[in-house]
Amino acid sequence: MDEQVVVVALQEQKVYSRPRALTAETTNYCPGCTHGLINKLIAEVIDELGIQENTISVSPVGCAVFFYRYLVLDGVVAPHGRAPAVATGIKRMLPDRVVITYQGDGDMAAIGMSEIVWTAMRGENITAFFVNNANYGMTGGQMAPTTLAGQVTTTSPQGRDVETMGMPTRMAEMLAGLPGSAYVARCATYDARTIRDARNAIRLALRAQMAGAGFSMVEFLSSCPTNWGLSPQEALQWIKQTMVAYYPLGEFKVSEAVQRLKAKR
Amino acid sequence: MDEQVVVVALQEQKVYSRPRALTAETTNYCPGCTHGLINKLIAEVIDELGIQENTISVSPVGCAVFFYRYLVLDGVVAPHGRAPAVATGIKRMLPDRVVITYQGDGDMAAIGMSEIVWTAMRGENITAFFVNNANYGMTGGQMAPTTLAGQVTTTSPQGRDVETMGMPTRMAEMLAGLPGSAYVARCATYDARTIRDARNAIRLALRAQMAGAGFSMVEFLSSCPTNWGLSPQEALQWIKQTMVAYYPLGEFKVSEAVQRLKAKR
Amino acid sequence: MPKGRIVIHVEACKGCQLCTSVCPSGLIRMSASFNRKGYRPAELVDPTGRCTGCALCAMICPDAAIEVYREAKVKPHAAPPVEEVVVIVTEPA
Amino acid sequence: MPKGRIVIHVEACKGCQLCTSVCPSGLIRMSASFNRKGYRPAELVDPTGRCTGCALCAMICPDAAIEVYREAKVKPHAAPPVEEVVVIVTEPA
Amino acid sequence: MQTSVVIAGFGGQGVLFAGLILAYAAMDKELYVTWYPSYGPEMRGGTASATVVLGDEEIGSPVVRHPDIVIAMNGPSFRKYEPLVKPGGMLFYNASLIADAGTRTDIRYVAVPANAIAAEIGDTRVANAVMVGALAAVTGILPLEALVETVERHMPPARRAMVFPNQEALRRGAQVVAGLGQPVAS
Amino acid sequence: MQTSVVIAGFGGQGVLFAGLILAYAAMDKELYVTWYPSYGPEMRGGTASATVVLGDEEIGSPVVRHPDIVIAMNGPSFRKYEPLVKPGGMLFYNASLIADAGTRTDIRYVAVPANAIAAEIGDTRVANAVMVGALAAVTGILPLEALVETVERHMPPARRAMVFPNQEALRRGAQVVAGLGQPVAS
Amino acid sequence: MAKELLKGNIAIAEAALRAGVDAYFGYPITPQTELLEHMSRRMPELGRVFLQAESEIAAINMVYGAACTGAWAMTSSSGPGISLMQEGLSYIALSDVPAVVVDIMRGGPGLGNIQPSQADYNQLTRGGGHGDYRCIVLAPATVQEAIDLTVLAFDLADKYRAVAILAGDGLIGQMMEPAELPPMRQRSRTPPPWALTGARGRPPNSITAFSIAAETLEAMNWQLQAKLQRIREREVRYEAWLTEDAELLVVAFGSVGRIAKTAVREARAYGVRAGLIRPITLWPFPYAPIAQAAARVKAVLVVEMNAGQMVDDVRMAVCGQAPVHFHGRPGGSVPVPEEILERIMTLSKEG
Amino acid sequence: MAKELLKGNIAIAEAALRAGVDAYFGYPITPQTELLEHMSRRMPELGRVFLQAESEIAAINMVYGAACTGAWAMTSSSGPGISLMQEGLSYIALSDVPAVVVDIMRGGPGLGNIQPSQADYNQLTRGGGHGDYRCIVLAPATVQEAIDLTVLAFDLADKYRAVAILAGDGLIGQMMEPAELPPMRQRSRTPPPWALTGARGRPPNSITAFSIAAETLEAMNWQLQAKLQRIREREVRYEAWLTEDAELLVVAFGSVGRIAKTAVREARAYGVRAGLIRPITLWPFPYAPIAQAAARVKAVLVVEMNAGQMVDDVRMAVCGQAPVHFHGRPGGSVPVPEEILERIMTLSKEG
Ligand SMILES: Cc1ncc(C[n+]2csc(CCOP(=O)(O)OP(=O)(O)O)c2C)c(N)n1
Ligand SMILES: Cc1ncc(C[n+]2csc(CCOP(=O)(O)OP(=O)(O)O)c2C)c(N)n1
Ligand code: SF4
Ligand code: SF4
Ligand code: SF4
Ligand code: SF4
Ligand code: SF4
Ligand code: SF4
Ligand SMILES: [Mg+2]
Ligand SMILES: [Mg+2]
Repeated sequence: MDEQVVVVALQEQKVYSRPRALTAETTNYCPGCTHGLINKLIAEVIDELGIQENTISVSPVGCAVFFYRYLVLDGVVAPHGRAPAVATGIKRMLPDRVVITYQGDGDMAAIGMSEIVWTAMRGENITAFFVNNANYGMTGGQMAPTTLAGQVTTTSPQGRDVETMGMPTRMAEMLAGLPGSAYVARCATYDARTIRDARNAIRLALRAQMAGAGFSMVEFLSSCPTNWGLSPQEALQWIKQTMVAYYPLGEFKVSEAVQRLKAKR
Repeated sequence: MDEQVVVVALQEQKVYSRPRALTAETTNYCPGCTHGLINKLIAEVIDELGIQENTISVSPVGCAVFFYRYLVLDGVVAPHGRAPAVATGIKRMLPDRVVITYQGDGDMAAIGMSEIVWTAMRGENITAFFVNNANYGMTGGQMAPTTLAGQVTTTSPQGRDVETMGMPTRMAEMLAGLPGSAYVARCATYDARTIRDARNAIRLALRAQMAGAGFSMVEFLSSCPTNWGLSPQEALQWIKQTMVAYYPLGEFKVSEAVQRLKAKR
Repeated sequence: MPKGRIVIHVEACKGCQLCTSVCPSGLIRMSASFNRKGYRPAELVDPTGRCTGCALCAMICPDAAIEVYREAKVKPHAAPPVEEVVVIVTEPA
Repeated sequence: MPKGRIVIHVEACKGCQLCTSVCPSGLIRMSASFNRKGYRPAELVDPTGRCTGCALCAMICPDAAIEVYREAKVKPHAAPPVEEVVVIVTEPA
Repeated sequence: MQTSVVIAGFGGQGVLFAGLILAYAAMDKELYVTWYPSYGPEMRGGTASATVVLGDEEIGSPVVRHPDIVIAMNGPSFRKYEPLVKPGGMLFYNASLIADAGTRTDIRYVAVPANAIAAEIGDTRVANAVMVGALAAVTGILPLEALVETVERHMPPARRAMVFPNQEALRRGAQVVAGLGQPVAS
Repeated sequence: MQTSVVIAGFGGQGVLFAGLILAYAAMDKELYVTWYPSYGPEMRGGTASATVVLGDEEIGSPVVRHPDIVIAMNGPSFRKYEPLVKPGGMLFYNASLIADAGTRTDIRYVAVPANAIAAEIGDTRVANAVMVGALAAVTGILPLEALVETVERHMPPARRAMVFPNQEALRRGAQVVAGLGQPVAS
Repeated sequence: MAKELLKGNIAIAEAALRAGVDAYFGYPITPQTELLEHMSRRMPELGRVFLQAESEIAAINMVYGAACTGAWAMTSSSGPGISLMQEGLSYIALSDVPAVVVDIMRGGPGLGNIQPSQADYNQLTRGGGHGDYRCIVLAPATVQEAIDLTVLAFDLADKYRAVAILAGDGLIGQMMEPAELPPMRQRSRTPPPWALTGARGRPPNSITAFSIAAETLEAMNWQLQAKLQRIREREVRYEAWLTEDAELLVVAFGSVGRIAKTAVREARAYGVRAGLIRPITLWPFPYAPIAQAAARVKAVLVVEMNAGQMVDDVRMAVCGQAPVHFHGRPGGSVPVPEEILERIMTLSKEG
Repeated sequence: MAKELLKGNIAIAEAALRAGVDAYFGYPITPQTELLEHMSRRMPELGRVFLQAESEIAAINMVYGAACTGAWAMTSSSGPGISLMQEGLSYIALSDVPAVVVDIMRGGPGLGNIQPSQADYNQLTRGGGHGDYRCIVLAPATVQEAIDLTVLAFDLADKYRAVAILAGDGLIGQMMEPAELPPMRQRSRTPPPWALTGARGRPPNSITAFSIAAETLEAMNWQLQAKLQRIREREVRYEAWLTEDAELLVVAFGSVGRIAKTAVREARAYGVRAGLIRPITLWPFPYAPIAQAAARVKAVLVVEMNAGQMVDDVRMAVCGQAPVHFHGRPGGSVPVPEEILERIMTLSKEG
């Protein structure tokens, strides 16, 4: 080692800070809700890819309705469930911008089913971030499409009865099955490894869009400590132990074009 | 042979007549349109199963809007695409009745995507008949979700461009992939064999419903001579030679319960 | 070969010609005159009694305009299997 | 072991305790006092300098309330691989 | 002065196109004109009609309850419109398909064997133009030559092959009513 | 006569429940009463308030701009509602969390160390009931014993364990203001 | 039955149960969600049908289907969801089947917010969907009235085979008040003769909002109009208070009606002879009573929790007999008695 | 340019192209489908955006998205589809982005039929969606006017950042008439400063129909109302014909306006001094001109192709100065000059 390196070794380096693409505003999310974490991860990747000035967001109706205020992006709030249609309108006008939607499970999988299926089906070149917290968070914890079998919510007081309500919806699998989707993955954020994987999935989804590969979607198993009646840590454990069993993590669709991107890194 | 048999052998027997469940009314379908044939097949199976007085129909908005007048059934016309929701409302009130919807490809796969997916997802115990004629017939031949790649319609004058409109929708495959569906098949009616298969699929779908097995759906590749600009025979040939290549015939989902039914006959 | 006969309901027919295209013996042709809806209905032309009552024409008719009759040895409970030909021995509603 | 240090933005913290649960050395605890929003913010209690700057706490913080500093041999262009720890060497917006 | 014409028949009989010939010719003559289609409940092949109103002043209603002139291409249209023709008006009918006899005394009937003439020309699809030719000759609301020119001028490129048969049909329609003699004045 | 009370604080401080104690007690006393909640923009944990209006005649508005009485459970609520209290009204505040000093001379301030008292009872969640007890004792709009009974009568089965701590909190709240002496009459 | 402290939303749900609702289909939306939640527990308890739909569009169409079987079916929502139901409502209106819809109005337009509002007035009373139709619209001012009008909504929907809408605002849905619920009604569940139940031993029934020919669709429309006319003639409901000697007439509905009452009372205390008409049926609108009251006053003040919607109906009723003034608060703000009083006092000085 | 024989739907589509529309999103529905079809061919030819949406809901939300980028976006439909767009329209209205919607009205309610109608009047002029908003509504009576008003719709939508609706009826959409198209406009495509284009070198823009706090949403609403008031003051358009000396005033819009003209002309021939006001802007409605004309007449006759909707606006305008009569044909029937003339003659005898 030469002298110069030793000197430098004493320097303190900032290794983690608030991403630039995140505004200074405190979010309205409840304490420990991973909505915030997912917002942050998206901001980090936007910083990393240097696309903050080139990206337009479409916020949902749901706990993330303020997404447009949390990210330093041009943005619009779509009617409940219609974010993919609004995003389509934007992207068709501005094909060289990155267009992202951020949607809850009620928003995307219930009222917005048609719009997301059609956006995937047409292979619209946008990226949808899908936050699956197994209930309608914002309205106070009603049963969502993704509510697990037997899970108690304010509208399934006896637990979700799959006889009358069907099995929970696996959006990643469903959208992966459509010809227009290029990249579909399901992630979680309950520990360092899953957070890293989530960030990688976000990155790949956005790179897919930037490469014009078609529709990309990243599903996140997300916590809702408030409506689940759990502490934030317990909520993460519940995701890990209970949700993942029904909603396996991983990549469900990697089109050839995306495969090539992935190889390139 | 004894004498008696010889005598009887001279008797003329009626081996094919208009099904009882079909009204005397002349349909509004164009000459040679297989909508009529499919209506007839459904009526035949209803006769056969003896369920005419126990069945309620939900008609679509499309060329088949008068379905309720062609079959001797209690019936209602649903708003465009919403037949599955209307049928759900009926079936939840009258679980012991047979409830059927009859929908075109625009009706079910475009505007009604959310309702059909959700009805399948919940495993509503109804039967959906899906008439795929690769265009919006009633409104004069616009591109439908099912329009084939490159197919010219009044709104795809250069042929369907899959780059901007995505690949044609395969509803049978998609609905078969959902947990709540019990029986899903795709049929055609271009010759005696496919007609017989179609009738069998209709029968099995209705028997599945009668047995409470869950959601059943039969897709028909159907002709639209008028908007395709073909003669009725040419239209059947086009189905056989062109449509079937993209829309394979067969059963896409036979749940265990239906498998058992099938074995029973 | 069994002997058969078909009856075409002139006013129900839309002249689509699907029946003519499927008759194995080419026994159906289109009439020269119009029905009330303005279509030329199909008609059976079977002077030599070649119709077998196979019902292919009736099966494909989208307008349920054709009835088929067949001379047959009537064994009680021996209707043709439903999977092959629909046997619905009633009058139209 | 590298030496590290974290800064918690008191007003951004919602007291969710996720950071306390992930710190391998248990160096974070909740403050006794409230911030302006009424939460008890997290605070670093590291009298013996055991923080390694591993950034696990910051990674999991849903409110981006934690910044992490680490003493390191600075080789030019040798930032830790992004796949492992996000290195975004800028100030918050 | 305004004249209203309804052309009615089966969907396949080209009644909308027959109306268009009149409408284009009127426009080319710088008259006011409106053309309005209507379809029956059938998807295709049912009944259809076109209403054309033309004249030398701004046109109010493009639909009329009692048309001045009706062209009936088939039996159902004849029966539907016969009672609706305005007293003093005219009913042109396709005698090739319509056997009915007229029952009103306050309108004029003009029988034109349009299908037969069209068949002679070699294309039954131009029976509609035969009727229009007859109408022009009898009523004089538009000169025959204007109609003939209009067909040439406005036929879309894809259907250029139909120009001549249509022109021929217009002329033959005019001839045949001339042959039949002028209808009685009412 | 009608009295309006606003109880405001962080979402977790039980302000809606505190309002319910008042509302139920008023109902049990056969008074007219309305209870109306309001939430801040946060999903949870933000600010919340309950407005209770009670009296012996039909109640018009269940919302008020200038309440007679305010219970402020935290600093932001104190600052938001201090200027809104009706002249001559009262502001009860949770002195455990609020250091601010009152600035108005036309209203009465009553400081109650609610969190501290609740902690003594063994459950900081009943700080809300401490404030309600204080309010009852000072204003007399409802007798303390009515509130105590109400808690017993209307606590939902799942939360029966909270009956006693709440009753205790009501009593201690009443005591502590008695200890502080009657507030000055305005 | 004794009075209970009831939240408006819960009271409405429970009243619907007791009136005899057979089926509930709905989707969450603030400030109405407690209604859905209450139903999710109570309907299965009673062996009736509850289904959380995937959207408001599905919900209204499930209501349509259920209603076709002769059942009493209902849904509930708020502004954005009600907008999505307009196509379905238009179908139901021409189909002659009964249905009950609850709208707990919130701040709009668009996503707006979740605060109380009355800004769906036009949408509800004018038939926000396409075509010529109206729905019966009932606006409660108290939790007790919300209960009573819920029961009435079912009875009217059933009687006229029409859509009856309970137009609550966020205040009514979210507030609690002592109120008395009716006893559980024992309703005959024999399907009416027009219902779809399977054509057993009778010719098939069909239900449509459709007729291809202009003449027949016109006839259906005139039939519908005749029914609406009967409703106009028979079902107008309103509260008039201190109007006999009033020199200033206040018109307000729903929760603003009760808020205005306080202002009117206070105005009287200041010596201003104010009076109040509170329309209870927003459709059919009480044109005649307002016209009569207006004949005697110097001015009319319309107060709404919106930017001015019912005021058009009042103008039509008053028909130039007195100036019509408007005071409104859109976007989720609630007009309080103080500001209404202020307007009354200013107007009384002007007059 | 010379006159061409143009079908209303095609004329509107082509006029939109020439006015400078950047994007079209739509879904088939009779009697408007030719408009969509024309766009499917012409937009790609011009390098602009055409997308057949999967539904009207998707279409209006695609319009919303495209409009957010500063583009001129449009959709077209008929009754049922317009009903489905109500939520989206309500969002757009509060978002301050421009959009153009064409409604070629057909018989309703429900599925109704495909014959001409004017029964969406209330839905279009009252904001069929939730919340306090209005759209600019323009009603052409001829194919030429359909062209001119289409261009105007874009200009007004752009000027006020509002929704402008072209309210055609099935007659206008389906009929052909000689008309002249404007030349292709060369429009600047620089996005306006509020547009979403990526926050390059400026703080982010956001577009919402949303504000959680009542105060801020109220402020947004008052801003919207102020804009609507400006439109009311500046953009009223109507045609008055023979009203100067009229003793009987006919009010009718769109195609019925022209039909009524024939009746008025004929009435004059019979010596009855009839006159016509034809509102061109249905919103803002020409209250003042109607009020003025009504001051001089013995009776007012409103004729509509529905069961009576605009008649309420006319009543408000006339405000008791003369009796207001109504003649209407709902469900797809077209009122012909003969029947209007008959009403005029009867009224003139009565008066
Ligand atoms: C048309 C319409 N229906 C319903 C609502 C009410 N609403 C607001 S947020 C929401 C659900 C949000 O749940 P989800 O999408 O899962 O998001 P989360 O809050 O759980 O993140 C609903 C139903 C609405 N705003 N608009
Ligand atoms: C909400 C709504 N949108 C559009 C229409 C117009 N419309 C009537 S039928 C139809 C399409 C029918 O196509 P399809 O479902 O494929 O049935 P087909 O006629 O081909 O059998 C459409 C779009 C409508 N009636 N309602
Ligand atoms: S309600 Fe649930 S999802 Fe919404 S912010 Fe709170 S914890 Fe997160
Ligand atoms: S338009 Fe096509 S689908 Fe419709 S009836 Fe005619 S041939 Fe059949
Ligand atoms: S029954 Fe068979 S043989 Fe006879 S006419 Fe029909 S197809 Fe021909
Ligand atoms: S198949 Fe039927 S409708 Fe077609 S021509 Fe033959 S008989 Fe007539
Ligand atoms: S950086 Fe690592 S060691 Fe330091 S406080 Fe955070 S988690 Fe603990
Ligand atoms: S994880 Fe963040 S918000 Fe949660 S306690 Fe730690 S610093 Fe505070
Ligand atoms: Mg959710
Ligand atoms: Mg189709």
